[in-house]
Amino acid sequence: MRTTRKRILGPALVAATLASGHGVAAQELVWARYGDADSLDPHRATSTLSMQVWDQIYDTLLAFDMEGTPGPNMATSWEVSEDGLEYTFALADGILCHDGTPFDANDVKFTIDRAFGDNPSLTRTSWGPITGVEVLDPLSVKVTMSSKFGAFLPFLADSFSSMVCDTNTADTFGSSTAIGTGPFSLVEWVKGDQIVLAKNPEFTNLGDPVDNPGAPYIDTLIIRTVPEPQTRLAALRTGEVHIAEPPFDDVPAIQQSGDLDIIVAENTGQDVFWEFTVSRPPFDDIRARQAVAYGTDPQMAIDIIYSGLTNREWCPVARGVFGNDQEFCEQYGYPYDPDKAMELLAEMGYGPDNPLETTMFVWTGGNRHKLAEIFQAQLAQVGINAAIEIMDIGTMNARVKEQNESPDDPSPGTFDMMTWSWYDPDILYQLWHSPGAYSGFQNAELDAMLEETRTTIEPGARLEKVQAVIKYLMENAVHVGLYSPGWEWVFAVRPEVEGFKIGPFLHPIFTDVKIEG
Amino acid sequence: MMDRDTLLDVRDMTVAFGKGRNRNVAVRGLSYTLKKGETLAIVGESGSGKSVSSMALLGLLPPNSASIEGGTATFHGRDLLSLPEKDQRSLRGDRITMIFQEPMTSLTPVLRIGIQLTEALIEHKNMTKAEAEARAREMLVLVGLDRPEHRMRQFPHELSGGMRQRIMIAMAMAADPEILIADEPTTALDVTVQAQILDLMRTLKREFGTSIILITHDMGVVAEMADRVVVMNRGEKVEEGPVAEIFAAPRQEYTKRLLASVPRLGTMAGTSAPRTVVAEPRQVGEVLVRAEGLNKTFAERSWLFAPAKPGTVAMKDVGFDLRAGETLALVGESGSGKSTTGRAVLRLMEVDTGRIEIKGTNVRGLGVAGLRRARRQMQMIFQDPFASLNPRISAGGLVAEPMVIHRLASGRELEDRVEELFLRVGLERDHIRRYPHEFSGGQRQRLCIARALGVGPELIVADEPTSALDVSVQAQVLDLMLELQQSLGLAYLFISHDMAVVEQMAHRVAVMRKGQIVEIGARQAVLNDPQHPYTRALLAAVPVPDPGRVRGALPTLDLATLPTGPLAEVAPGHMVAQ
Amino acid sequence: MARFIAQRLLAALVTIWIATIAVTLLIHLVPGDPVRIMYGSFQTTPEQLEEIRQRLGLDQPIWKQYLYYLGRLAQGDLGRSIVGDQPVADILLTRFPATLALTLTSLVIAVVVGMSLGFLAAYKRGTWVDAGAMVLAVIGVSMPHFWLGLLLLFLFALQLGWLPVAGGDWKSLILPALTLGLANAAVLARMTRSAMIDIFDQDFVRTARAKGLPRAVVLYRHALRSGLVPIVSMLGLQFAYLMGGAIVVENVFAWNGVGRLAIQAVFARDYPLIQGFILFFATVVALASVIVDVAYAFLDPRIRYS
Amino acid sequence: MTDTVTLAAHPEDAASARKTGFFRALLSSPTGIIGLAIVGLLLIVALAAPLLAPHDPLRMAAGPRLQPPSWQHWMGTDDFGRDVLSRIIYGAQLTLQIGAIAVGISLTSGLFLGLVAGYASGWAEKVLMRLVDVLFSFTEIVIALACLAIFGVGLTNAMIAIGIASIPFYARVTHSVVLVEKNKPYFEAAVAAGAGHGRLIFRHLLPNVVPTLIVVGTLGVSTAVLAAAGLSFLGLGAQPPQPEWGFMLSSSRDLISRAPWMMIFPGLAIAFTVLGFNLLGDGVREALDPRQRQR
Repeated sequence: MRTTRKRILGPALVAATLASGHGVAAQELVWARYGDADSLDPHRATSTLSMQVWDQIYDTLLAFDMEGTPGPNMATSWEVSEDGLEYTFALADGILCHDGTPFDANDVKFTIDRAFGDNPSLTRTSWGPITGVEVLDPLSVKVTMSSKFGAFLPFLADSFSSMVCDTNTADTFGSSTAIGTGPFSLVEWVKGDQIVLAKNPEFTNLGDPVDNPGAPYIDTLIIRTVPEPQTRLAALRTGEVHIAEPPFDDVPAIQQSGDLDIIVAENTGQDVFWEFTVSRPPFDDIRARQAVAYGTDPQMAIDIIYSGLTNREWCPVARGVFGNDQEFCEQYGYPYDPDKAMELLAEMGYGPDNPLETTMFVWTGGNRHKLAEIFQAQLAQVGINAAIEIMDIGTMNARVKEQNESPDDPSPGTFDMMTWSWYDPDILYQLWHSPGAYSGFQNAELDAMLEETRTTIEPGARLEKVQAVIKYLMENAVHVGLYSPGWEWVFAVRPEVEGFKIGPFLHPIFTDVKIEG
Repeated sequence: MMDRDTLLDVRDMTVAFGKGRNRNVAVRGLSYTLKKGETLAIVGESGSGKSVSSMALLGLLPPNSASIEGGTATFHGRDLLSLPEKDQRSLRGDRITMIFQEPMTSLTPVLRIGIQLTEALIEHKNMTKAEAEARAREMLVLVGLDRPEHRMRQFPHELSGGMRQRIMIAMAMAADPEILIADEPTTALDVTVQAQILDLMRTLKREFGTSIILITHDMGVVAEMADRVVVMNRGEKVEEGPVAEIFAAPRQEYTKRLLASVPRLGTMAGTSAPRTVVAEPRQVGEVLVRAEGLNKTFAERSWLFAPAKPGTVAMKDVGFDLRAGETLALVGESGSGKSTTGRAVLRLMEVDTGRIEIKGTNVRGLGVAGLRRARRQMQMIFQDPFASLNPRISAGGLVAEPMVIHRLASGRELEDRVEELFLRVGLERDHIRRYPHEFSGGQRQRLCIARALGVGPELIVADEPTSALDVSVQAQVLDLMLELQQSLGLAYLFISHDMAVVEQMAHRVAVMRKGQIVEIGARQAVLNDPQHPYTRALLAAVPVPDPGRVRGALPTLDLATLPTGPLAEVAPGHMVAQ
Repeated sequence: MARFIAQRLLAALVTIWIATIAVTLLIHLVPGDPVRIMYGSFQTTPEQLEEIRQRLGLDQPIWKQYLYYLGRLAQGDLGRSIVGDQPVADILLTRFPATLALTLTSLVIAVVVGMSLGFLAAYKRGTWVDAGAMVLAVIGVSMPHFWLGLLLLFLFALQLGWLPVAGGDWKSLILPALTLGLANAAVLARMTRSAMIDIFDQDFVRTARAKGLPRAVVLYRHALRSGLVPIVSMLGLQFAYLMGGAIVVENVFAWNGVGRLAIQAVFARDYPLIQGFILFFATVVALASVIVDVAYAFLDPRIRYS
Repeated sequence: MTDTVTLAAHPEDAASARKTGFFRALLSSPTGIIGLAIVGLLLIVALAAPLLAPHDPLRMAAGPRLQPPSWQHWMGTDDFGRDVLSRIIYGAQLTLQIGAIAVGISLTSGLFLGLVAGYASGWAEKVLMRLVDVLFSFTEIVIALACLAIFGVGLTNAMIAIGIASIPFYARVTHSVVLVEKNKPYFEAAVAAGAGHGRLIFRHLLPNVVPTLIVVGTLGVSTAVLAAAGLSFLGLGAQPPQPEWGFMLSSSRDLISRAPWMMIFPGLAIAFTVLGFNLLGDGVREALDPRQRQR
């Protein structure tokens, strides 16, 4: 398959290319993805597609190393008060925003205040119980909490906490303007089509786990939307695109031929799991939940659909996240056992003539609907008739919550293949502590256990608390791990591209990238 | 052998539609000749093949369905029927031209008159645009249109039917053709316009010396126009001869019957009553219908930002009486308001003001139930008998329906009544189960009459009941209507544009013009001694099927002095607008 | 004529006005609390939901909401999308040129192919040319857009590699435009044939033939020019169908227009975007029909000179 | 989406068709015969699906995955190893269901609206038809999208949405036929005979409107099938594992170069079905109105 295509460059892009190229052949890297970012405003979106763009435009106070431990970045050091309620950060000197203004404590305050402002910020609760931000001097800032929050520091290394410069006051912020301190600055965003980024010559790498200490080597980064996997592959082969997610079915062939490099991200923090409407039958009964868990075989499903590019995940938190321990989790897990599933269903009065009727929610993309079809067929064999409803992730979140909040609905309760990506076991608190992200399973006992995972800061002690929660969730079949990682984690890269790296929690890093030849 | 004077010699022409099993011969072995300067009329009833034969001459038959199966048509030594399309085309519109029945649809709506008048001249006569336009203007004046410059720039929809037919004639005559084929050129026109157009054709024929093939069903037009006549029936020539001979001494049975059924204005001038068809006709009785001061204006749909336009006046202070057993004929040209009046009497349409009494009851004041009861006494028959019969109901069902609606009979009794009615109007018992499409035109109108009779009405409004029928059928239906009136004492409000028919049917006549009754009175008085100029013009325009009659000059209507005021009595019972 | 245009414009305005009402009602027809459905994803607190409810005016009586909506509309504000929180009007306007390019190219293909085929069939009525053209047309009418698209994609992009699979430049416009254009050409061919057969049966065509005019003059000056009147009047509707068809075709070819946006919005239950799309679509279609009506009026002297 | 060639059947000719036998007229035209044959075949396939299908349409690994057409699997297997032929056979059931439900909804509602508007006349008619016109100009797919945005996605909802979306079309057709019939003299003749509302509507108007609507409804099935397949293709209609043809097409997209048979056969099935109903509709129209035959 050959495709030839020339793009007409937008004037802005031409200008940017000329300015940075100085007559030398400007290096342009094209990265194709199946979808576009929702917003360039880090408080207005939660999708991985958006996050990966923020990573390029903005920088964070802290940064993860390859193991996922937060370390200094734009904040060179920090102090935590005795009671754990006050954090004071010292900022690196000389950082410039893309518009040339210096980055200082006011920008930090601006960012955090904005996350807590009037407009619905999608990240507000993730910041923790922040009560105030105080600018002590241009290079130091103090954040005050109402209670202890163990996940605050990792959060500051995640792109959800991207630092937004305080000059971003225009209406167009997030759609056609975005000023940060990251390695690339925004040139143009043609929505649904492409985002054009130019290298930030002033960039200094303070904490990212790459070798290049300064500005990126490439001049332009184009992040293009190409929804069809086959098209992305075709474009990769012709060289129009340098990096893209390949069709899963074609990965073995690509690996065999070796004409493209396949990079599989690790430590993505992504977790795909079963979750149930526990407020009404049938999943108010633990046996029904366990039947689903015993009745499905994730290993077989991911082997067929993802050709071994992902792993069976036993834990409710993903590999690479604090508290993940496959052995520990497996002892409370649910291996594929259709007989056991049928037994449990029989106890509940279901049988071949009286199958359990329910609906499985799945979110679009990443071949998850195919996975769901396999699960659906497996469940049908044990006597569970699960209709599939495919929907957008935002819709699914809302629908799951709605389901949990309608205990009187006469239709059978649903279950869903839920997905979350988080860098800390604090996700369990957010999901299952009352009121909970989905108003799902919750009780006082679990609440108390979750409370302790937040307030216990010392790692050894915290691990104990976290694993106690994991055991509880698994024994009650509330949060049943399926596989990890789960979306946008496979990259096919053209051979001439060097230095492409994916940091922990799926942060692609382009500062080290060079295009050979 | 061809006569020196013979311009066109048609021999054994056979035209068929369709092929194989569906083959349907429209013209069978037709032969005739056309001499220089003569007018040959081809007459016949619908389906006689008269139009098809002349279309075949010009190669205008629908190419995929019709085919000329045999015969020749020799014109200047060449056979028109076998001429290649290209040569045929060069004759068409130049040496042989044609005008059609429907002036309203025969001009291309999107092109200006000027283009349509000149294009044939430019094509055939090698004229320049300017020459052709000059010629066209000249022709427009010749056919009696004013402001030729302006007309050239107009579009067809801006002209009336009569004007369009003049344009068509101008178009046909501009090339100074040897033969003009006129296919029912005046059928769609009002009688006064018809008279003018016929006049025009006679004048032009004299001036240009053109031979005319006139295709018509109207014996009156034949008598006025033709030198010779070819009578056709069912695709074949029945008889041919000079016009005087055909009218005076028809040889064939068919021709005789045809001529016998043509109503002739003036034949009843001597009697006051309609033709008597029963031994003891019922006499005219008490006043049944009284209409007073009926007014109706059809509003133009007004548009939001534009001032409302004055509407079309359909009835202006219309009033009359109709007695039991009497026929009042409403005559007038299209748009005169005669149909509106008929429908208003039955309250099929609401009038703006006025009073309609039937046997003393004010019909306008009746509620829904009262109106339905009242409709037992008054029934209507329509112009198009086919369209007025619901195609999905059997003949029996249709005749029974009014009786069912008014709960007059049911079950066995109903069936008997239906059968009785079928026989009464001259239909047969086994027609009851059939559907409307299985009947002929005349039978359908009988069916309509039977349907109306079922409820025992006292009044029947008959709106042009025979104008869609061939003359021979028309005569039968009129006979039936007369017979029913004279034996049952029905009152007829008889709406017609045909003065000759009216003369046969009516006791009294009301002449309508632009929504107004301009003259009303006893039939003899109005027809024999018309007082209103419009009535006179109307009567003078009627073509008379008598080739011997010398037509006088057409009276011109002076619209400025035309009396349009209220009616005044000029003689007992004879009222005329002042 | 001016009155005619004013009349058509007013009709278009009525359409748009009714669309605004329909669009305001839409969100209230959705079972459940609209705000919760729209913003009920993770990390939105009940207070935030209340804020949004107030911001969107959803706590007001419905007639007030409608007036509020109209007020914002007058300022060109169609609200903000839920996904990405961006102005709906901006999103639609950036995406619309792609859809317009697709629709207009398809229209040209449909008109050229469809009208020639229909005209030819009508002219050669009853012959094998007619039969062949109509068999083609009925097959064309029966082919699902998206399948035709996939077939073209498979053949020209994947097997032969002549054309790109997707993208934003003119070459990648060919396949989607061909898909949409051919499918509608079939419909147009049938309509044109039927309209032209009516015209060929008209008395004035017989008049023109009786005048001995060359066949070409009869066909083009008399028949086709008159036939264009009813055909053009059908083009307005055709444009609407093309716009509708574009929704599907854009998704087949990942063409970055409003149609693909609309489907994404339905999946994401992005109601402000869905509302904006419907209103926008109705407006475009209504304005297109005004343009078509004016063209129609120019062709038909009965309207032009009244 | 919809073919707007002359739809009005002419009752007088319809009646003549009755004389010669409607079915004889239908069977005398090639369109009618082919249409009837396709639709008949479809009905048989749908009804006898359990007997005809060689495999369980939902059973995964009925054969190897992505196997090209072979003697075991005439139309190959899909990416779950399901037998494509069996899925297509069962899909016929869904397709006919879609046609029946969608057309049922739009036909009854459209008939009612059009009849009421056409019979009532006056301002009620104006308002009603203006509204119908406006909805009509929204186009069916947008109305269907709006409905789905309200009800949520799914095949049943898609059928209902398509049904609702087509109501304006059916209402318009009914209205225009009613207007034509109402202005025919037979209607006035019935009024003159004293017929009441019920008789006028049900005995006179309805029988003369129905033939046209039979034609429109038959053609409408093809429109509905296309629309539903389109929505399923977009993921808004059928959900897995329903063997709906449009949905099968959409799941073939990622595999179009590796398994083109997954794309070709469902598409053929849709085109064939739609063709069948189109031809049947044309045939019925011709049979009801012989004048159309020359067209």
